[in-house]
Amino acid sequence: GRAGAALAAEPVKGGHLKIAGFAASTADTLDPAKASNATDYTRCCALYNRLTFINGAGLVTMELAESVESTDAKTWTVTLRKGVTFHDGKSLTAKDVVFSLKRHLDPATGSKVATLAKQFAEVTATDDRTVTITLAAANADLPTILGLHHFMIVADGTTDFSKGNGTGAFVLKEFKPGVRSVMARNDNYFKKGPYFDTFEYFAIADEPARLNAVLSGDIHVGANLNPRSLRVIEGNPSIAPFISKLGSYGNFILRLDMAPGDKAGVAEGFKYLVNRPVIQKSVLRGLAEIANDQPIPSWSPYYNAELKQREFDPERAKSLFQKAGILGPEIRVTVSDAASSSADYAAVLQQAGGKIGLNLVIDRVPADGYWSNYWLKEAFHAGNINARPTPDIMFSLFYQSNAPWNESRYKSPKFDAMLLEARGLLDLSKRKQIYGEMQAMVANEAGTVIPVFQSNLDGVSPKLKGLVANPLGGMMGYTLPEYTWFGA
Amino acid sequence: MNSLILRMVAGRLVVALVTLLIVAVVIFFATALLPGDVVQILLGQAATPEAVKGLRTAMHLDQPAALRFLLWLKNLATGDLGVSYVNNIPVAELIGNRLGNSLKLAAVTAAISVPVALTLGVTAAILRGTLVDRMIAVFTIAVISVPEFLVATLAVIVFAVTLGWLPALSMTGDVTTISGLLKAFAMPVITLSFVISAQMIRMSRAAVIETLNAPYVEMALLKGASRRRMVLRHALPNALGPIVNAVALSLSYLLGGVIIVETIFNYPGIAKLMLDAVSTRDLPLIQGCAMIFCLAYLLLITIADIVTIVSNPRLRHA
Amino acid sequence: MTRLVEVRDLRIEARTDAGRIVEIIRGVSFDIDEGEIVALIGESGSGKTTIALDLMGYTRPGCRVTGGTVTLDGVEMGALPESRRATMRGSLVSYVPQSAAAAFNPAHTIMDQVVEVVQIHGSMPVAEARTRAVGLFRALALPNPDTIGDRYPHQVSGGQLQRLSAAMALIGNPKLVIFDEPTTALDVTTQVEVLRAFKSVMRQGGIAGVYVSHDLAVVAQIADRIIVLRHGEIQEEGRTADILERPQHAYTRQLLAAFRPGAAPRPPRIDQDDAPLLEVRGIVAGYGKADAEGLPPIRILKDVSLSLARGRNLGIVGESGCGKSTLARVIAGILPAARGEIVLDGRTLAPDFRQRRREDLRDLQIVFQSADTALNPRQSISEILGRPLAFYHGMGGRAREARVDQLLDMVRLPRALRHRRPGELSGGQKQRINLARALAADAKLILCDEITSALDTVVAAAIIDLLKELQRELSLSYLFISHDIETVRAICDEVVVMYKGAKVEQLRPDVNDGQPTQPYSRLLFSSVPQLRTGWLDGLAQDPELTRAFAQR
Amino acid sequence: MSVSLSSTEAPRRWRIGYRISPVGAVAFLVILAWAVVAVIAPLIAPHPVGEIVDFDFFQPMSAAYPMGTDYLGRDVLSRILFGARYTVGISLASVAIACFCGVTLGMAAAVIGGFFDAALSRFLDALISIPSKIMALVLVAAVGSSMPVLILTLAVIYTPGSYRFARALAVNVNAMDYVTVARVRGERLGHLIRAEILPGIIGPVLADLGLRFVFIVLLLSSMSFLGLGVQPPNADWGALVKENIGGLSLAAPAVIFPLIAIASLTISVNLLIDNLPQKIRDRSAA
Ligand SMILES: Nc1ncnc2c1ncn2[C@@H]1O[C@H](COP(=O)(O)OP(=O)(O)OP(=O)(O)O)[C@@H](O)[C@H]1O
Ligand SMILES: Nc1ncnc2c1ncn2[C@@H]1O[C@H](COP(=O)(O)OP(=O)(O)OP(=O)(O)O)[C@@H](O)[C@H]1O
Ligand SMILES: [Mg+2]
Ligand SMILES: [Mg+2]
Repeated sequence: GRAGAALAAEPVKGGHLKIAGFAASTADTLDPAKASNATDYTRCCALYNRLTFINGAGLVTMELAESVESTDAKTWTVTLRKGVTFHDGKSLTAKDVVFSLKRHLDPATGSKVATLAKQFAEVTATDDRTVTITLAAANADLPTILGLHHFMIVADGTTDFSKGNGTGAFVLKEFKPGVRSVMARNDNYFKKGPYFDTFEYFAIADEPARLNAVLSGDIHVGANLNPRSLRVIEGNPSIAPFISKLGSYGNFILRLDMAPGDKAGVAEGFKYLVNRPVIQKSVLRGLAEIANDQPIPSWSPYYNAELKQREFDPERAKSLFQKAGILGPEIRVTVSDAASSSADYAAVLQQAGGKIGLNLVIDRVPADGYWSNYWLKEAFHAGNINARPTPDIMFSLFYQSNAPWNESRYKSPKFDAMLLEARGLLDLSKRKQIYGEMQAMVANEAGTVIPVFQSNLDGVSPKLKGLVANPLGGMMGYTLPEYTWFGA
Repeated sequence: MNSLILRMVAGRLVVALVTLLIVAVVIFFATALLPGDVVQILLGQAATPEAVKGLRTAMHLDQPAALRFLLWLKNLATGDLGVSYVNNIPVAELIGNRLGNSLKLAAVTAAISVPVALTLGVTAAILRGTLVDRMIAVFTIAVISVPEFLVATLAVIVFAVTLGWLPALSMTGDVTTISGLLKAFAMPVITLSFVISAQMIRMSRAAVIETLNAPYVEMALLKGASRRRMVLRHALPNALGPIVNAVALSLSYLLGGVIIVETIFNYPGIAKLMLDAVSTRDLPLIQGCAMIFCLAYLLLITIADIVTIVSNPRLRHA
Repeated sequence: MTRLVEVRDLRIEARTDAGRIVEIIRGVSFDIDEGEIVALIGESGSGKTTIALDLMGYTRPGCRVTGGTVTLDGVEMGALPESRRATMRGSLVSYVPQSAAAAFNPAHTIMDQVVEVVQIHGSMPVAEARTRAVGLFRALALPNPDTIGDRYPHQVSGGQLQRLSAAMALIGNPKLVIFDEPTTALDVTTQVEVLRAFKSVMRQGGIAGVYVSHDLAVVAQIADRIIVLRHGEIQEEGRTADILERPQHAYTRQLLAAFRPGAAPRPPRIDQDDAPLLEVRGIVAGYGKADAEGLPPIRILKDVSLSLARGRNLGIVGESGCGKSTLARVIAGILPAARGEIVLDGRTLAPDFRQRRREDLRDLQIVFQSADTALNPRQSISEILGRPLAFYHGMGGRAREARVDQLLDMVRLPRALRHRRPGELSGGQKQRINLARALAADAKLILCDEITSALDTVVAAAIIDLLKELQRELSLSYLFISHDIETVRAICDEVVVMYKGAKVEQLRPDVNDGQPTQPYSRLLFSSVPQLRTGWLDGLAQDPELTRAFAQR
Repeated sequence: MSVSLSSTEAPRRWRIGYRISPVGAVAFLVILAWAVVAVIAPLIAPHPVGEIVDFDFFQPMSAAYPMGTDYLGRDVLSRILFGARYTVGISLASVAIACFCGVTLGMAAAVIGGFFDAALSRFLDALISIPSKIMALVLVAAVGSSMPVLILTLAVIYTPGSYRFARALAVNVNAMDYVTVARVRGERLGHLIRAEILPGIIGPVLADLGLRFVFIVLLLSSMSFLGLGVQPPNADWGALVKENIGGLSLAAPAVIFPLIAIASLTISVNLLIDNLPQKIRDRSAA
């Protein structure tokens, strides 16, 4: 409804847009390969373009590419759009694309998607406008993968990214890592828009401050607000909520190769013990969808609706735990502010556990260094996974037996085989069926407890028009500056 | 007397260098002790072992820590603070700008809060035991009992959101007018003043009261001095040592300790820079910031020590 | 003559911290006319300082006026608000405190403090005040009158400080000056000059004075009338000559009788061959950072040697500021000597007390000249006296309490004083506590720096008797620093006369009958005031001598 | 009249041996009350500390939840009662350690002087220059998070400041004649600092202690956010304020009551310090 109304209005040019994200540091970068959070994504989305674009409905559309085609899902031909120029005036060629994609294979780049890029067996420029990508194995999802933020196209040979020279909607004026960036409209942009004259981005790490800055009119978008702020937002005419359903979730991880997760029934027991409605209502204030211990959200075309929703059943958990003999002794769960709300999730779990005699002890560790020191390492700990656009990416990153981030050390040759099979299939219904089965396997066998999918809440100025939620992330998948405008 | 101070300053300079060196070593190895290194943190969830190894080599971090430290020291000797691991910008450049901001904020805060706090503290001492004294005591403690982030947030809610008098943020970069500057500084300065004044108020009160009992203050009374004169001219100079130390300690907070104010008002200062550096394990930047804090601290306490000595002729002529 | 001061039925009481009431002044009435000098004499602790302070509308903390009125220049002080009183203090009535050491602010130069009165009341330009101050310094026989004002209080001697505080009181041209024992730290030659200066300044300005003193001879020279106090009550009042020559009251007679105990000649030395207890050889010492040769830039003691036999006493007399206290500090090791040797009981002592053995420290006790600064204001008297007992003798509990009581008795102080803090005692009481603390150590040698200067004649005589008695029992030795030559001669076997940091001569009773031979000593001895009104005015000193030693 | 008054009053005072000011007594009672609460919290708290009692959040005060509910719908009263353990216990312990070490070392440095003073001062300067965040993180990494570690960390962070201030005060007292008298007596360091110097600086030192207490109460909450501190679901009062800060614009009791708790404790501690019972020296009968 919202989206339709917004689209109906005619965009107006002009204005200075101010956005505050939640994190900024000296690690802020304009190198899309290294981009790691909303701050980097938002800036990169304004400066660069991708070959493909995943729209609000989760469907792949073309951006810099005119087409991305393959017959066997192994060799892909990318044809580039004509008349696209970089900010420095150079026009876009196949060479830029080859450079941009191959960069990820070089460890010195420090790419965040090096694992995904590994499947690019060969990337060559067939001619000025055509690039051929040969994959190591067939993958029907390549168009979607190319729509990921990290695969933005930069100019061939770029080493210094602080200039932000891309093909995007805005041209960089000022960039101070950890402080702010200012950009101006790219008048040579190949698409319609953008509408704002200038756009400024910085971060306010403190959530109440971010909210207050929108309320006071100092900024137009406060990204990533706490669901609890909804109560303030709803009663206030100077701010509007902008909610995006994402597939991201916070989870509990029981390593299946360590006590207590190595005992049969323990992981399952925790899946029964976690009170999903309480987490949904109390911790996330309704900005969440109940999940079923598997990572594919209900709005994905591949979602398995037949899989029975697991209910809160402490008695069942108790009998499972009794069988495993873990009632009584201390069980530690490691949480951190790095995995957002994980301490609150754990508190809910602890409370339910206390009633059945489970002695759960919460161990809150520093957010600083959590991902490198605790995540994946502790026997029982919290994680936080961002949405991935395809089940294939999700499963290969987190559940494949040899996946680098196989959180619970789930090992199933059958699962691995199904993953490979589905990857190469261009037939949607067949893939859906296999992925559906895999969702059931993860839900029942893996050591990850996924209580809910979290939605993202941005607070925006009511002046802001043209907002459409995007499954890739808040702020329209971080492309808000390009597609919105100030209404009357 | 001048020669004594000169000698002392010179001595302190040498000692300060040694202190700086100790701090550098300690911080370097403390950072090394911290779990995770810059590469792991940069890669975040993407930190697979081979990715880590590759990037480490690319960033020349595979050299032994001690060697890197020595290299850093060598560069420091030539005034070069090194280059940030994280974004390859020279540390001096990263710090320079933000240090300026921090110093500006600190200077304004100090200029306002030191006189106010000392006046309040001395007033409380003069009126010891009266209602005013008690009110000042309760008020100061109540004020610092409110956590800084709450004061700041409350100020924003009241002055920016509800009343709309002041901007919620203090990005001074685009501010050109004086009134704009005043507005931008108002809330951070007030918040910080709240935080640092209490110590100065309480300490100056206590120190002055301690000297008010001295017989020479009684003698001043017998010379016909007003209460004001007794306190300001007779008690205060003898309480100066502890007071300047309290002031120095309070002010030292203004560089490294203002992280909350910087975060809430989005003020680009050096405290946040340091915190960033720690969380990204950006060693050159950590060291650079730590040196600055240490230097500022040493400067403040050296001034305090000199004042202590100068204000006490017995020490001065010792 | 008009009446300047009128005191009627003044009553002041103090409250101990337990709320117990101690009556200090019990209904005192007297008058002072303009230009008249009235002396307050009496027992130490009788309330002289309290009355003097009340004339300025001030009572010490813990004390309060419970009755009576004080009228000064026609206004009743008690009825005035504090601010009005402040305008009178310093301009109309000024005060020379009993303890000059405590009255100076350590943080300011002396000159700044002397001219402060004038600054506060704006009664004359500061520059003029400075010139006047220098004039007063000169009149008060201070050395380097032009520059002494630039020093800080801790850089001058006790007697110098006392004169400086008198200058501070006189500079504002008040109508009434209250002198609270203003010459206790002065040698007699200086005292003569200072008294003369007082008299001339006061006569010129028609200034009235209250002169608190226990030195009857001095009082005889300066006062028009005398009021005798005891236990907070006036015992007798009358013209100076009348009181001194025809005392009516028994207590007055007692005071007069105790004045100048006859110099009972000490029994001749029996233990002639005994090794000396203390030997000091070739001491050079001073203040400031030592130079390359280890010599201080401000040299105070120049090659001083002396020796003292066991069970004997050595007196040291000499001009104020000549280095007597410095010598005591050097012997005690507080100010390490740059050159020279100190031998105690056959052992050479380290110059710095920190390197001395604990027994040596116990054997050699020093009584500081200024009791005010030497007593910790935060400790009660029983703590102050109890500590050496516990420290040196491991005494505890009841034994220590009993010994503290004994010590208080010995120095003629009531036992109830033990709970008080130094701030709640009178000047003479503090001085006696200071002495009692040294006695508590059971030392072999006590360096007594002006231990009776704040005591009335009766108590002073009692203290001297006590010292003698202790000496007889314990074969103690004393190094007796005093400006009171008569007292020194009364108890000392030998007297050393010092001048400008050097020993002028050593007087021995068996040589020349103990009479001085050196010119300076003769001048000193002839300056001892006599208990006779008009002695000062008629004193004709050898002009040649005075000139020779006036360049201080 | 006044005579009879003083004679009835006096013996009672002597029995205690201390004069107590009413303000000090009230302050003491408040502290005592909180200490008692800290001990018996489990007995009097209406709900377990982590229990989500209501799906709604930031509830206003009501009969069921006298201080409303917090951001998760937990009972604020119960959380404050349990939080007393951490805030009162840890803060008092660490401030005591910090001030004891700081003041003792400060006086010792002033009395001993020379190289000891210089070396100690520089060492503590260096210590204070290490950002507390690094210090806390290293400690968690090295020895893990536990109450003793937390207390020691807080103490270490505040010792140098305490030292500086005490030293500055002690240096002045140390120049007094009565200290010289004690030294010449041969007194050891312990007596010099305890009996001669400390009484002369105790006023400002206690004032400093009171302030440091406040700072520590607040710093404690930051420590838990660094992972070195009170573990959820428990929280100290500062952390309660912090986690409920979102309720500030709703004027939620969840942020106001912990604040009142902090203020009541910190103000009481400081008022008690300003109005400490005075030992009565004069025990003699009138
Ligand atoms: N705060 C107090 N509490 C109790 N008694 C006090 C207090 N202050 C002074 N006194 C007592 O009051 C009496 C008078 O003291 P004052 O100083 O007037 O004596 P003084 O005549 O000047 O003696 P001195 O010649 O020794 O200086 C003394 O006995 C003293 O102990
Ligand atoms: N700390 C110091 N620095 C410099 N000069 C000093 C210092 N202390 C004392 N003097 C000077 O040393 C000289 C001797 O002082 P000392 O105290 O020994 O005199 P004194 O003989 O005891 O005199 P009085 O009888 O007045 O007490 C004086 O001229 C004094 O001004
Ligand atoms: Mg007196
Ligand atoms: Mg002397």
